[in-house]
Amino acid sequence: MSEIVNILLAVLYLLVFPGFLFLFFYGLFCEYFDRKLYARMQNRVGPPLFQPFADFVKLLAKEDIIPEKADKGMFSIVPLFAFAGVLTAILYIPIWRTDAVLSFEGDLVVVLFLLTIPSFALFFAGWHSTNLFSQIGAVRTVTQLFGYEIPFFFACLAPALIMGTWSISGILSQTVIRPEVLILLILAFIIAVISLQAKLERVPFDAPEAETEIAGGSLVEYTGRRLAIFRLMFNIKMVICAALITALFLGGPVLFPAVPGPEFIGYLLGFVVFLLKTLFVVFLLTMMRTVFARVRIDQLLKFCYGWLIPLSIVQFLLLILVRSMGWFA
Amino acid sequence: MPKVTIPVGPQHPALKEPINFMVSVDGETIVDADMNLAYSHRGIEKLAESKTYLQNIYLVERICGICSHTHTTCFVQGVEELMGIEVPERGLYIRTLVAELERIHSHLLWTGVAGHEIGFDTLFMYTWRDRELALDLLEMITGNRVNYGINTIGGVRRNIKAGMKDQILKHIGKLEERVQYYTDMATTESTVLLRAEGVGHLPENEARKFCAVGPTARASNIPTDVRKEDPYAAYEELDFELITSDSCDILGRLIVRMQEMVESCKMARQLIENLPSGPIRAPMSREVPAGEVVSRYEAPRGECLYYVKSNGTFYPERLKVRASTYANWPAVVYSLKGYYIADIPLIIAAIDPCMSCTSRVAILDTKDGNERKVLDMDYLRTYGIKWYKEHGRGVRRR
Amino acid sequence: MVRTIGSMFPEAFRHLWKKRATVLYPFEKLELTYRYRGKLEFFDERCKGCKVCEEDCPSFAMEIKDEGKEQDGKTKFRRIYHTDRCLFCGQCAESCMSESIILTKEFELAESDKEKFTIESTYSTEIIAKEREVKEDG
Amino acid sequence: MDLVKWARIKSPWVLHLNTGGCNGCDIEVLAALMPRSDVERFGILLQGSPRHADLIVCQGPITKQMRDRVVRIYEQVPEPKFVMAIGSCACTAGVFQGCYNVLGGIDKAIPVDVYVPGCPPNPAAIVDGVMKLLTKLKES
Repeated sequence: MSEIVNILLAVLYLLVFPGFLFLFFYGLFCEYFDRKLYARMQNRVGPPLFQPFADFVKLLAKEDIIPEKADKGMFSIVPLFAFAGVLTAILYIPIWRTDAVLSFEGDLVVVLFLLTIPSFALFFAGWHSTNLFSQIGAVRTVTQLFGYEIPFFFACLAPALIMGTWSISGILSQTVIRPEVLILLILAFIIAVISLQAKLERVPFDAPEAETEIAGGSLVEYTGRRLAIFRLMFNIKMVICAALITALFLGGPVLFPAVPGPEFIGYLLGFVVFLLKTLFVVFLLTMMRTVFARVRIDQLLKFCYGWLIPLSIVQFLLLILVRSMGWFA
Repeated sequence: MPKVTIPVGPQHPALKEPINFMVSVDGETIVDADMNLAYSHRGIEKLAESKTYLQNIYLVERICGICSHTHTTCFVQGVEELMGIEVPERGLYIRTLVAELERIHSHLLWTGVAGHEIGFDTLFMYTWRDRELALDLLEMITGNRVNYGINTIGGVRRNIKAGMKDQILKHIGKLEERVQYYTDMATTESTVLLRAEGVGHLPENEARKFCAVGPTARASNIPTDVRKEDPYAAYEELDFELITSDSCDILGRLIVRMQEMVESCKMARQLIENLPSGPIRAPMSREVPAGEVVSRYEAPRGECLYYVKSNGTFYPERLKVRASTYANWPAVVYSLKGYYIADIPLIIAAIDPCMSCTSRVAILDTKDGNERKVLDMDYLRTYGIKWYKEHGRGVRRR
Repeated sequence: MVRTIGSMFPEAFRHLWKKRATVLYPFEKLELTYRYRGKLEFFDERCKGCKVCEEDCPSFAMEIKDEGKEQDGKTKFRRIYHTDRCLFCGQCAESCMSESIILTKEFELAESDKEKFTIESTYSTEIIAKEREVKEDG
Repeated sequence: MDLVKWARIKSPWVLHLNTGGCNGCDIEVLAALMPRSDVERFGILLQGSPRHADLIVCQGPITKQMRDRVVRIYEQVPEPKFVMAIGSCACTAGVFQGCYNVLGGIDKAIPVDVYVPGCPPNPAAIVDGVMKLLTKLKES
């Protein structure tokens, strides 16, 4: 009996909450939030609330074209591959309480790994489209990957270092005990947000899909439902990355100071706090998109290796110093 | 990556108009560039021969939508010289005012487009929003936002009413403030500087060799400006400075354009404050005495040149247009080499290209795309003559 | 040279609370200046049949056809106006000797049926030749 | 009204295509995307690739050299697709009627759904054209 309940619960987690259905709507909402803020900062009105949903439905209903020269198998399987990758990652991130649906020691590495899948999917998508622009985009995607991934990993592993655990839920429960540690992680937070912008391939780090240079990069040949899945994947990736950063650096669904009350209200409150914190991260990402110009791919690499990586090493050294002095035992 | 050739255009998000660049790249670096013009070759010069001078004002206005006042003024000036008409002072002032407002709107447009090419959409949105101020003024004075249709042979068609002056001064003040803000912003923002500084380098001697004109030449430290060298309209009575920059790159072109906008605002203010009274146009006949004339005009993009030949009828015998962008193309191809793929749109945009002005040659693609045949000026001319013989002029000759 | 990062930040942030610059056009009225050149309107009763408008039109938007004499000595005319060819330059209104053409401010001319662009009218008038004159202001 | 139709009306993505005209209509189409009339409130986004577009916005008369390209771009756009002709040139070749290298309006090469006359049409007129196209779509 309890096994069946467990299986049903797992299906529920995977498909409804916090899995597919929640991510679908929250991802679309985040796109709306991003676009609306972007428009407001440009003194415009911006899209209506249902806009991302309308885009998604419309794309599903459009004609599906596979270019004659493209590798048909790869071309069609890659979007699903990327989509499945990001969807799995949510299960390890705490959303309404300090522990996630699934967790084990080292799930942080698994999540970080799952979040790199879309970049590779994008590379394959671009490469197998056999369009010149998409191939340039594909090569740039991978080039950029080597730039931002190292500082992003470093920044995300910094909390793990200071908390002494490699599980996201573990880090979060440690944070609840000692919230003052987060002050030490401000530098890592900034690095994580900047490299996240590069990971999501948005301005100023959108060289792989630069609209005015290579006409949209890897996705130039994609139409219809495959494009819809890719776009949804980007939105969900943004949500999950924001959630990860929230969990690692902002205390996830925990409200400081904690409000006493029944468990149910605590969960609900935690969920609301989680939403607000992720929206704050999305707001930071939108702000960056608004006020910067695109940098070239070589300048991006220079920036990552010249600034972000040294800074994240400085952060590491600081944390090691703090730990060895025994201030946080 | 091996050496590949990237086609940029004719439909490309960076280019709002049809043109095709075949850029050979080695990895991300450009080694060579080739250019196919004339996707928008229409045959205007030939068509002009079958339209009256009055109709031709509206035809040449539509050579280019951004610098439409340039083309009409340049044409009309030439015809006026042929006819020996003295344009009333007030007409010249209004003509100059519209020209300077056009320069402001064109440069703001360029700033926005350059921002768009480097992914800085916010700058794009802000500059185009503020450009609406200039367009509002133009709509108020002339009745249309683009293709103003204010010039006519012998003067201008619309007067400036007393009530308009305040609003013009008000909007000019606002524009000045905004231009100052963009200058400060664009010349200090690191992400812009990263993309603009040292990119598209065009040294002075090369710019002279390629006969660059306008802001492109002035950013390479060549002090050339028709408004100073050969003053037309009301420029002789205006006090303004010739802006040059010695940085020879895209940043220099940006700064030159920004400073020019400030100068234009200054000029517009002078024009409004010293607007003489009197008629705005001189009476004119429809017949133009035989003769030929060359007319020069400083467009927002550089020197524009018209040659008009008349044989004493209602119709011009020959009309030749050398638009400013045409003079700048060789400089673009030169300054593309050695930079990155990412710089292509910006370097092309830096001369403020206007493809519709430049189409002189048509390149015929065969169906399989392997063979190219260049149709040059002579071919097009004979082709045009043959075409008109077959199809008729389309205009009733009187 | 001074270098800053994100120098547009304050401006962009301020705009979050600023009033939008957008005119919600189909739902809000658009302000047009009084000189705005829109669709042409004809006062056929004033027309003197000189056909200057047809001659001066740069884009063949106006066709005026002579359809023979009527009993009372007036000439019958058929005027065909092609909105889709018109440049809205206003040269016809300027050239017109009898002020039978004016430019309205109507600009919402989009149609999906091309035939709706052709506006025809027939009228009869006496032909009176008149000298061309230069008009001051439009 | 079914969901798909609703979505189509609410999210027309635009491909900007100059087929050989002057710049006037181009900049007015872009001006329609700008803060003053901001067509993103109707869900309109400017797309770079023909593969992503629903609505081709053409400006200018069709020149001889551009015709094959226009047809090719039209074929690249996935179904359902719509074409808007912006400006008098795109409707009938306008002032360029009789140029030896001009074939005529856009409808000489590809089918057109909505014509927006004007030289150039005001951004508001372009918005009006889009609204008329969407209304037509709604009623079909």
